[in-house]
Amino acid sequence: GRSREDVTHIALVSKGFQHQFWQAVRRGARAEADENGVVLTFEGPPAETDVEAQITMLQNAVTRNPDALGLAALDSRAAALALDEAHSKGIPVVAFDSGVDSDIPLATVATDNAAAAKEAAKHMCELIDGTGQVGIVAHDQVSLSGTDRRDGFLAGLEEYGSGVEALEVQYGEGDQAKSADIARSMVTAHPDLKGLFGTNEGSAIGVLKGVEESGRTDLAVIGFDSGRAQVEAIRSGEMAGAVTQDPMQMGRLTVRTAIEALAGKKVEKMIDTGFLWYDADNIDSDDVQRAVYL
Amino acid sequence: MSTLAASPAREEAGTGRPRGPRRVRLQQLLAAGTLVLIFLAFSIASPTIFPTWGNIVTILYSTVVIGLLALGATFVITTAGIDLSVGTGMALCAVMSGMFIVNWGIPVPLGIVLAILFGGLIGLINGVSVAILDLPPFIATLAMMMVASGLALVISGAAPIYFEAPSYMGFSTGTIIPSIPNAVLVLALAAVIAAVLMSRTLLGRYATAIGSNQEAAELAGVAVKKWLMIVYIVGGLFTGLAGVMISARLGSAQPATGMGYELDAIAAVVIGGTSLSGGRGTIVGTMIGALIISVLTNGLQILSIPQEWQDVLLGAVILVAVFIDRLRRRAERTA
Amino acid sequence: MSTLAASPAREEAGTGRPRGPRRVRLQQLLAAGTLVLIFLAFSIASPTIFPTWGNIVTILYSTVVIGLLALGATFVITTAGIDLSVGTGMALCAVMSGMFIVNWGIPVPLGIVLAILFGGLIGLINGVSVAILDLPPFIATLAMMMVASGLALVISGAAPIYFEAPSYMGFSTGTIIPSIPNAVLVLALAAVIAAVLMSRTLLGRYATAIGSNQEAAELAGVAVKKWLMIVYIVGGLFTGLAGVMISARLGSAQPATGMGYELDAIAAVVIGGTSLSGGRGTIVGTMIGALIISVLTNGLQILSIPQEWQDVLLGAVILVAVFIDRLRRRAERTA
Amino acid sequence: MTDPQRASDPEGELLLEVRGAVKTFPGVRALSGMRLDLHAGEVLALVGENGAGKSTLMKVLTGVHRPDAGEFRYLGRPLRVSGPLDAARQGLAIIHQELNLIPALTVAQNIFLRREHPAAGLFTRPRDLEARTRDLLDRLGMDLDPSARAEDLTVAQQQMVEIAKALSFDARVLVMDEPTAALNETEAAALHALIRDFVTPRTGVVFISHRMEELRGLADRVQVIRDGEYVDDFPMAGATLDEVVTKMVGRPVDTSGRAHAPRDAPPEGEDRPVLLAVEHLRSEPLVHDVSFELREGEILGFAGLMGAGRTETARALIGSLPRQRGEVRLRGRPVAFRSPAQAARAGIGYLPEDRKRLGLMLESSVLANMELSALGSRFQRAGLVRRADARQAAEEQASALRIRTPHLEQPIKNLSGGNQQKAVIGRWLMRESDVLIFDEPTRGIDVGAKEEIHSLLEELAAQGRSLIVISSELPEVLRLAHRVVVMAEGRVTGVLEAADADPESVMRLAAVEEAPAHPRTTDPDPAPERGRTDAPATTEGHR
Ligand SMILES: Nc1ncnc2c1ncn2[C@@H]1O[C@H](COP(=O)(O)OP(=O)(O)OP(=O)(O)O)[C@@H](O)[C@H]1O
Ligand SMILES: Nc1ncnc2c1ncn2[C@@H]1O[C@H](COP(=O)(O)OP(=O)(O)OP(=O)(O)O)[C@@H](O)[C@H]1O
Ligand SMILES: [Mg+2]
Ligand SMILES: [Mg+2]
Repeated sequence: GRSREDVTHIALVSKGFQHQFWQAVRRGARAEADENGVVLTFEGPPAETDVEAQITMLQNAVTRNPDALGLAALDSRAAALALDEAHSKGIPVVAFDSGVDSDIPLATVATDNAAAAKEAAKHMCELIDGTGQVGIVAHDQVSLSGTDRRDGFLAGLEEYGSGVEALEVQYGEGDQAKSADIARSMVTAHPDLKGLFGTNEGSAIGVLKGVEESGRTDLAVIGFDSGRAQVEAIRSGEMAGAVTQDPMQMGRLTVRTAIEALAGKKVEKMIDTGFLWYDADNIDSDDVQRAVYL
Repeated sequence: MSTLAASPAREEAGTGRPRGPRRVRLQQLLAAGTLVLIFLAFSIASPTIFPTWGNIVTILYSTVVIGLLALGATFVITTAGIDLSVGTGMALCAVMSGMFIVNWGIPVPLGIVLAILFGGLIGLINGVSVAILDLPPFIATLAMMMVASGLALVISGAAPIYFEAPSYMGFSTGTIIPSIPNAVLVLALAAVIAAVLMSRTLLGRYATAIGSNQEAAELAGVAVKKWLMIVYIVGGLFTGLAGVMISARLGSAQPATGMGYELDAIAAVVIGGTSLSGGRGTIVGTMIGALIISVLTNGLQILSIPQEWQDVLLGAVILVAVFIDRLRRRAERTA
Repeated sequence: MSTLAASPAREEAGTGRPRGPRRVRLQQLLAAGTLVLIFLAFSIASPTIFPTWGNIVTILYSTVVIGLLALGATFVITTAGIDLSVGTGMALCAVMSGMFIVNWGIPVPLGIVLAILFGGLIGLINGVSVAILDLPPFIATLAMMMVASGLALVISGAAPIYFEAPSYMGFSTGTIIPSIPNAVLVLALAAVIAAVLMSRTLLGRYATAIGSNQEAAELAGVAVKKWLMIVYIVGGLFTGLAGVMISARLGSAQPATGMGYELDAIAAVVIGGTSLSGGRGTIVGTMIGALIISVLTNGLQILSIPQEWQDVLLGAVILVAVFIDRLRRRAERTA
Repeated sequence: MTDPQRASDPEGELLLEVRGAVKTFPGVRALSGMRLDLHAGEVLALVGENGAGKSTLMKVLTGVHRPDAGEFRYLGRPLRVSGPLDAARQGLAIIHQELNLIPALTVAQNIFLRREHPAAGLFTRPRDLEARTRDLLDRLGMDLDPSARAEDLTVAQQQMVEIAKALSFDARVLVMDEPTAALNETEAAALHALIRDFVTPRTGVVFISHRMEELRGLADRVQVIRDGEYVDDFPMAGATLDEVVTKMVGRPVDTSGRAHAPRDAPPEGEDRPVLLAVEHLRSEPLVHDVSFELREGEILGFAGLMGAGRTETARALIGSLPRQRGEVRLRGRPVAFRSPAQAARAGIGYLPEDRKRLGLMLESSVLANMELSALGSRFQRAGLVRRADARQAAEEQASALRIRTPHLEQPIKNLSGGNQQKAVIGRWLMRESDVLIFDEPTRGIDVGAKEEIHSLLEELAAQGRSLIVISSELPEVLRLAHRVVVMAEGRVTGVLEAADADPESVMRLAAVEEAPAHPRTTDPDPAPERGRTDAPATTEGHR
């Protein structure tokens, strides 16, 4: 391909591609890359369950001999081989989104999904003052982001809402229409449902639609991630609030860390991009505005 | 009908004439029977919630998109073809609808029409691949499936397109008839049109003929290429409409959705009794098939069955449904 | 019969003699040509990286799973059937392998065998649905696809099962022959076995007969039901092996993977020149088809084409590849 | 008899004995109390109208269908067969009316399907199979290639493979269901020779055919059945054609049509305007250079040996086969059809020769099959199908052609071969067209019906329609045609006015490099016997 000598190439292999969260990561990374005149490639499997697809992408990325590599591993174990190869080729590796249990990555730019979801649970319990049924529409049943957020939220309910009963968790593949149908069914099936939680943007919007269509206005709806629809829903009060991570920041920091590593600078082992709760009150604050993507 | 009278078949001949049409009606009645059965089962399992009007509307509403895709697929499958591009094609049409209405500011009604026509364009390309280039429908539409999902991302910049005009959302969520979302009316109307096309027009006849023996149809003077193209275009138009309906429901065009919808649509068609080997298509059946799927999905969710078991049960029930359908047909053949 | 000898039609048949076999060989040669063409194109586009041995191994490695699934699918498709359950079925077999080896502590070799046999069991159920219950393969295996994906989650508790024994991973990543992963050898071996089964055994011949004209086969005394079952079982065994290989590669059984693999596998088979309408199956072609897909995927990623464009190009190239294949075959027919 | 040393021997061992056979299908009573005797050493001709139950009887005998009732004895013992293969293994081999080869398999693989002698019960042994096939084919004097795929063979060759397969079992009884329907005179003659070789004092043959001429040369005894019931059986020797046909149809039928061919009054051809002119048509591989003219109200016959390219000529003409060269003028205007649809719109219809493969939509109803061609032109308004009209017209056509079916919704696959053929003919008669090309229009059609169709074709011509009749049955061509185009090897070798057309002249033109094959076709009294004796005569030439 291109002349490789002069330009620096950084390859990011992400957990996903099409979902808005990953697009936001991509935007942040691209911005940082452009500012530093770095050539960036960003790839991710169609679904967060396509572990093999990701390994193949990772393998191909390594084969391209980038100057640095960023990886959001769907499964650390599966990535091990390719990581070893990258290591032996002397390609610095930065892990992002979630840790890779391996000592090859120089740094990990991540956020704690479980803690974020727990935060959401805390607000949920406040909203429904600690009692009643809560439904969860998760985006994935197996992948880390899916399970961490689900379990974090459940743990949160345990902790903050003694009287809260969580319904059987349902999964909508992050597909808005499917999630909407699920939410509708939940609302119908449980007349005295108090609140609903969607574990990523697609699920959250789906829940929102489902509730809207079911005509209920008294439900506490909490989302995850951002995106225009959620932000607007929060402004209009249809959605009580949501936790968002800072995907663009995550992208930026991943690239920045890689560049620093290439420059031989000392990099922190653990960089937490954090998360924050936002609702109608704080939505216009700067740090929220910086965090949310539209 | 002198010989008919004279033939050894005389005994039957009398009852014979009206039998054909009636047989078909009977069969669809029975297919509906399977649906009713499932419905009753859930009603017993959850008497207070499942059979309520509200939930029935939920079910109908959740049938719209798959239903529309299945309607289009019925024509294609009747010609012994298949269209795997309906899922991502739908997403692409939704995105185009967004481009037309949001980005280019084309008035909503026109934008909708254009989006539907764009679906027809996708169908046209499929039609050319199949009819002119003589490619196997499976592979031709599989390729289109990939191309469409890619283009949806490219055109939308991999970001959802949000619709502003309430009238657009109203096209799906509004209620011209109280308590019945327009989307359901759209589906009903589309089904009626499809039924007429299938059973009352040349399109349906020729699609069936092509499906049961393409060479024979050709030699009998049917313009096979032309009609194959038309069939795929019609399929594409339904895809386009589905794209409009789903984006109208969500208030945004989601470039990344659609994958997997094609299998549900085809499943609906087959459960409805249309044969994948062609020559036999029923619109009523397709609608019943689509309803069977969404009733099952909804019912299992209402009973809050764990997700993983839902898939298992869904699969099992579909098997049983189709098996019963088979038994019934065999019974008819030997009755 | 001297008249037959004298008639031009006879001459036609005369040339027919070497034609059958030779035609197939020629075609595969040319199909391989398409592959070589694509390979060369990428080699020119990326001379320093793409054609390196390392990358070629990468390509072969990434072909293993789809290749194995495609091999099994070839038999099913040759009978004019289809198997949509290979993707999630593979995941289920991977999970079972994990259950056997990790949870129940069955020794690795035995565990692997059991996992493969479990694939056979899945195939058996498909076979029963298709051969005995006489259900359309598409719907029968679609149902199985759902059931399998559900069961994989149920059995694994919706969590990956991690393998400890290095010997298990070694089954895929090890290198008995230096710098060639065992997985690739496994695929090669499987391909050889499949080729023998297809062209040198009754299985292949009867599968072809059934796919070519099931009624005639039945009249000729072929035990259609029995052989259909065997075909689906064989397909299932390959699915099981694929499940073992993918979990060995990943070091874990991922219960939620697999969806979508079936389409890639079928695409590989069809690109290879096996007809979805049955009666015509080529193992060599299938392997070439699988390679075409993985070379394309790899090449596009090596050239770091933006991902949204990769789908578009992949779809387009597949169309072209199949189209060329068509042209060639038509050319042969009239030559 | 053509073969004096083999006298018919009704006293030979009783091979087959059927009494009171009953078989009913939904809506149809195919067999009611049928009986049949077959003695060793004889060829029994089984004749009856289309739908009389001939094929059903044979299918019941060979285990394709289960009989509802009846006593079946084979070699004196009660007959028990689980299916065709089992029957064949017991020495009861059948060649079905519809070819049942597997297109994708080779000749060898087809013949020995299920008898592969696999190694270790699984592995095929191609070389061994080839060898066995060669032996068989040599023994039968068939010049076929063991490793040619069935789909690459012509109908006639496919027929030969079926026969080879049947004979490959050491059969005591050989049943042939209209084996000559797809053959022309020469091939039929060759087949007759095979049968004669097959028949010994321990074997017998049941031969089903609608070609009465060939029976005289071949059969020792005729059994007539009607409406699934036994009518009569008698030695072939004394019987006259009219007797047989009258018994078949159950009413006197005038078969004089075939008695005095060629037709005495060929319409004064010259001054009739030329409707369709074809010049130097070329469509590889089978059509090299074909030119002819079709006049208004004329029946133009096409004669030729198998693979002469008549079918391909027709199909190139209507645009269903690619044509490399040549001009076609319709009413003087040049036309180049790229599809049969265009030809149909221009008023040219084509009835294919291969009913099952190219004619029928087997799964569909009789109605759907009949209305298809006329839908677009007659039975639609603004794309909407006028179903009542279509059904009405179809029913009229069906009764006009005396199609035997309980009702028009019956799946056409359930009709007898002949009735299927009538339905496909009806398809084109329902549509207005000036030029009709009939390829083997009476293939597998009973004498009565054949008679009807012949007069029907003449009627059409009289109404001013122009017909092309491709037929491998010389008598048919000679009877119908005003002029006969003779083809060989994809070329027109001659055009004969009806007056000058007789078997000898046609055969001479048809069998180019095959001259020695027909020295003795000059037979004693041409006029009345020509049609009948033609087949055996050519055979004599061969032996
Ligand atoms: N599978 C079937 N289902 C229903 N009816 C059938 C079936 N097979 C045959 N028939 C009916 O049984 C009757 C006898 O059919 P059969 O094929 O035996 O006639 P045939 O004497 O062979 O006629 P032909 O000379 O045209 O071949 C016909 O009326 C036909 O429609
Ligand atoms: N079922 C078939 N499959 C393939 N080819 C066929 C078939 N039927 C007819 N043909 C074509 O027609 C030619 C002869 O067909 P057939 O056996 O009917 O003899 P024919 O009709 O007398 O020949 P022709 O019509 O070409 O003079 C064959 O050489 C073949 O090319
Ligand atoms: Mg018959
Ligand atoms: Mg012909």
